[in-house]
Amino acid sequence: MSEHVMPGRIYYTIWIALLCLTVITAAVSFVDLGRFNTVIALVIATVKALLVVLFFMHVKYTSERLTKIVIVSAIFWLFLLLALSMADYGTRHLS
Amino acid sequence: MFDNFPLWPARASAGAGNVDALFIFLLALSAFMCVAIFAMILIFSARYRRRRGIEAEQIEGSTELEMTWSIIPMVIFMAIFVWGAVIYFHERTPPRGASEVYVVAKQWMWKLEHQEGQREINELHVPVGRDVKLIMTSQDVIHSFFVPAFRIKQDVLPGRYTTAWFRATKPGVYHLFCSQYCGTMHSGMIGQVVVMEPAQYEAWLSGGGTSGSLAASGDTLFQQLGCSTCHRSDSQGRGPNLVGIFGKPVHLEDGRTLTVDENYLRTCILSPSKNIPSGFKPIMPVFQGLVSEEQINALVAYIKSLSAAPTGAAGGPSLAPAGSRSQNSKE
Amino acid sequence: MSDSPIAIVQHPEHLHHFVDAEQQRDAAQLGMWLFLATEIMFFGGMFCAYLVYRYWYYNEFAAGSRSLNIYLGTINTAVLICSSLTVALGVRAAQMGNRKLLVILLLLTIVFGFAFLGIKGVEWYQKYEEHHIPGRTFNADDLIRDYPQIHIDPRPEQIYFSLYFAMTGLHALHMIIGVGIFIFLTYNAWKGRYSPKYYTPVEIGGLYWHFVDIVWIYLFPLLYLIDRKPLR
Amino acid sequence: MATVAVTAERENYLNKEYGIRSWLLTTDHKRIALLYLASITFFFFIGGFFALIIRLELLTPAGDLVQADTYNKLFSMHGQVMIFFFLIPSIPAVLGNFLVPLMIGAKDLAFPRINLLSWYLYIIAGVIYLHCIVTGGVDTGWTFYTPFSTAFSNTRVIEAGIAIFIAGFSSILTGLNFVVTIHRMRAPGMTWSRLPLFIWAHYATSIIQLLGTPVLAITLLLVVFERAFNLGIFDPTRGGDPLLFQHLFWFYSHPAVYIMILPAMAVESELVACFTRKRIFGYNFVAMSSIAIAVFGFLVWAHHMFVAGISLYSALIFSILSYLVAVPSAIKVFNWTATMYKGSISFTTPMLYAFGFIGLFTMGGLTGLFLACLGIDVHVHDTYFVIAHFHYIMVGGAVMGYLGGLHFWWPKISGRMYPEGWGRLAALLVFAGFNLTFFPQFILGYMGMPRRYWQYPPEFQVLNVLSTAGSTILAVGYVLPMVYFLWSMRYGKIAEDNPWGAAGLEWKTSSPPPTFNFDETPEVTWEAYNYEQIPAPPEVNVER
Repeated sequence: MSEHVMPGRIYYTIWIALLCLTVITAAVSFVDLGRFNTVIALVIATVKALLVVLFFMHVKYTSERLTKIVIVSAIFWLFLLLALSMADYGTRHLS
Repeated sequence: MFDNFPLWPARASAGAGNVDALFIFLLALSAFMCVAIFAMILIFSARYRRRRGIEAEQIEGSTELEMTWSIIPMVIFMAIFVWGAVIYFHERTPPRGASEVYVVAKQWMWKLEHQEGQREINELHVPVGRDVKLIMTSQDVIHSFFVPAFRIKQDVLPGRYTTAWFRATKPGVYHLFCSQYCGTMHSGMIGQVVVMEPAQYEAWLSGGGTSGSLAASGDTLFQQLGCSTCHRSDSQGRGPNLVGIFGKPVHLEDGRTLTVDENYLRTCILSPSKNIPSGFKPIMPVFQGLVSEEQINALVAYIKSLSAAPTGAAGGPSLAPAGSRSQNSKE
Repeated sequence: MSDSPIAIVQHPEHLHHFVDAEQQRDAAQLGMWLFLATEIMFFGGMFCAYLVYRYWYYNEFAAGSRSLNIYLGTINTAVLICSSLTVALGVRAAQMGNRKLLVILLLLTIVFGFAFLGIKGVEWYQKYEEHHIPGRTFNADDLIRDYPQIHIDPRPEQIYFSLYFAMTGLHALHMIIGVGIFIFLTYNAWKGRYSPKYYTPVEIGGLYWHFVDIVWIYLFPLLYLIDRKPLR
Repeated sequence: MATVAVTAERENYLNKEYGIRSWLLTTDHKRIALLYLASITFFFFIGGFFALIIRLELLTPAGDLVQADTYNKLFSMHGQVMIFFFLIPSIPAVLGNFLVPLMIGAKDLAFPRINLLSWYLYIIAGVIYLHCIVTGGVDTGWTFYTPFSTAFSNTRVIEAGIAIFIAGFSSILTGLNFVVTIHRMRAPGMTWSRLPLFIWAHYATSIIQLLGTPVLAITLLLVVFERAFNLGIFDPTRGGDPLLFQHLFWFYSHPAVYIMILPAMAVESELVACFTRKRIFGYNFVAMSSIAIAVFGFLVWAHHMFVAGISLYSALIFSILSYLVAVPSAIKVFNWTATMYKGSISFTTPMLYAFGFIGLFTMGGLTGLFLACLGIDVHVHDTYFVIAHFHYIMVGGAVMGYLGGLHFWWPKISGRMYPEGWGRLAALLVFAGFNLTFFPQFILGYMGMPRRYWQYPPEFQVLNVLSTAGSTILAVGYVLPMVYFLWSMRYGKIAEDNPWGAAGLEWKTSSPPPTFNFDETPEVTWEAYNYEQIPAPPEVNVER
């Protein structure tokens, strides 16, 4: 339940933050940081996703644990798919 | 039992016995479990069938029992896993010095080429007691090379090599099945493996007229395609010197290190940009579509022959010095 | 995707099989979150393919990524973020019972949605003109010419563009469905069917929209920003 | 006709409304369950018909009954129909739909309209698939392996793929409805530890449906895109990896086996408890093993790919993980057996199916150990050994559970008893026919007969003849229940509210239940399977 009405200010703050992060991630990609280009791009994307989930989707203010469990398990399952597939692709050249 | 009603497949390779032993162990284990469970059910059914005036006794459960029948099976499973893994590891690791047969599968036919140059269709002749490594690829869909008598099976994929190996132990004629569904005549893609005594095999080898060994035709192709203009056997070429590279690690431009195997060579011919050895420019043309699967096999066989030990003996990585190409092109 | 939008329009209180309105609202929310979980796995299949091929064909992915229009991509990201803001503010307006504001915000969201799809269409058209659509007409010669430093094999280059079209295409399909849902919500909001006591459809419709936004938040760096650093 | 009640029948979900509209627009979970029952029975017999032609073709080594292409289509469509249009919806969409709200004391599922939508999606998928069958069919095998399905097959792959894609969404919506219902709609006092094991297993099933099915959906969609729009994601001529398709496909399709077997285990727990008149031995372990199967089931998919060309190391990982999932299955079998100890066992038709289930599932499970074992799998993979193994699980397990459950709850569903004598006969026929059909296939498999073979070497003939003979018995065993169930709807004895003296909320309402299930919302104050508090019916063992 999120009956709680949040002040509009929070939404605008998050919005500004998301726009800034978008510009930053696009700009940083032009700088040669080696492997860290990918890392930074993904970290920024995750921060943005978290902001949306926590504030726009109200997960931060929900008292419902189940919602969080659903989100975490979905991400965990995605991780299983990626990790166990890469267990094959990452070791093929060894055998 | 009867000739037309066999219940156990022929056992004709060195590895088949190991598989059978594990299979029999699992059969015994399963039979024991089935008998135990079925006996319990029958005994309980008879002993505790519904009778007037006798109520069921409510039992909550027992953590000790649950633990027992979780942990004991788990331990047995781990033992089976290790046993199975050892066999699998053995099956997937061809011994050094095995003689090589290149297999090209297509709808619905097996094309096989010995390293000595003999070509066969839907038939594979091998001598007893020799390690044979199969280097397989497909021209179209996925097939699977399955010889029940040898207990080996390996899917044959388009676009890359897969390998399998066996050592036949008993002369005879055995089925070669395609066991991965591949279209209309999947069930017609049956060949045979003919296992012969070494003397007969030598006779068979010398019988068929061939145009020289696979590596030799690879050599010819290597010149025709102009590979030799860049891949020279000194260090002056624009491409890497291919002598002695097979089985060795190669450092790539992007920092990776790979081992040169059949798939690496295949990829380098067809799609050179994927792996660029460090110190070289990505200038090699793409050969995808310009060479047939058989020609790729010949080229790979030729490049491998550049790394063979001078005596042709099995075992030990080759330490052949650069420039020993001519004497090695034929093994 | 929940049936409650329709259901509750007709029964303002709650449906007979629920004990009370709160149980109904909780059920609808949980239902939408579970649906989003399946959506994660739906896109997850493509992310898995992406991961494998990016690992195999980094050069081709890098070149393909460079050929995308980063300005349009960034603008589109911003458009979606703005639409997420209007959705979030819309839910707030519904919570506060401000019907007029709610309708305006929902309409704005729809406008942003169409803007995104329009820009996406322009990008696809550019790809079409460049012969970057996988298939017989595919041609990567321009990439080979433009980026001589990256050694490109034209065949796996098609895999990058196959993934690009599959991922952005299915994302756009989700956007279209989202716009449809929001037109429906706007109509009902205009009719005054939502109140501070009852605005579940706006809320779960919003959850869906935010999710589609998040997918894009990942697609943007994964498709557009693979390799933008200056070529040596 | 003497059995027809003279007094006015009580109003229930069946006689509340009449007419086609009242069925096609219903949102009553019980009526939707019956809609599903009718539709999956239809597909079951289509799939069964394909199976019989397959078996007849295999009577002789030569391919002489049908053409090779026809044969390939037959086994492909047999698999796709049976899996996606019968087994996946079988127990969840029929028995689960009917019973989940009843068992937890709810008036309906959380989203009745979505429930109806899910049936319509199933029907749309079914119609598309039927169209595909009639206009030429599909010959990719049920597995759609690339590049055969994307670039080589000349059959209606796109249509079949879209049909299964839509059927997948039907399955997702059913699972979503169950999870929300179980979380949000339980009657007062119905705590998680008081839930029947049926509910636990359906909860676990729903998790798989929710998290696995979308991966199949996207995979098939990519195959469709590849055929229709020339995308090249799995295309080896463009550098794509055919094994990637297999990874994605089995990520769903291995857990899908648990979508089929977990609900059968759900039924099994109810049957064993009722006909031994006992609380299930080790309730917590049986409940948790369902969840464990659902989770571990996702970690083992590449054991379908040990010879496909995956890396040696990932094969080792997937093999060891495969044994993990065997443990909770073993726990269940042991607990059911232990429940019989000091019980009061009666041998009604549902219990006969329950016995059959334990026996066949045990054999199917044990042969699963062979296949998880790397060294053995190389030899038996893609042979009839695999065919026999998964039929023992899916037919011996899932279908036995389905039929057992259908007999058990038939009085509740229809308000009539089925004829017990015929029921037992059918159960025995199914068991005998099944074993005769599929046991020889284990031997065939180890002998080396590959699956999907239209013609085969003559030394395999004797075993194939045995198998075909068994399949005819099996067919009779399957037709019988359909006949006497239909018969009983009109002529069967009127069922009491609780003919078996069973525990569970569904037996506390009338047979058939009223539209809103309970006259007043029940308040649960007892644990599941409180058989010590319920008197055994005196007549349960007597045939009439």
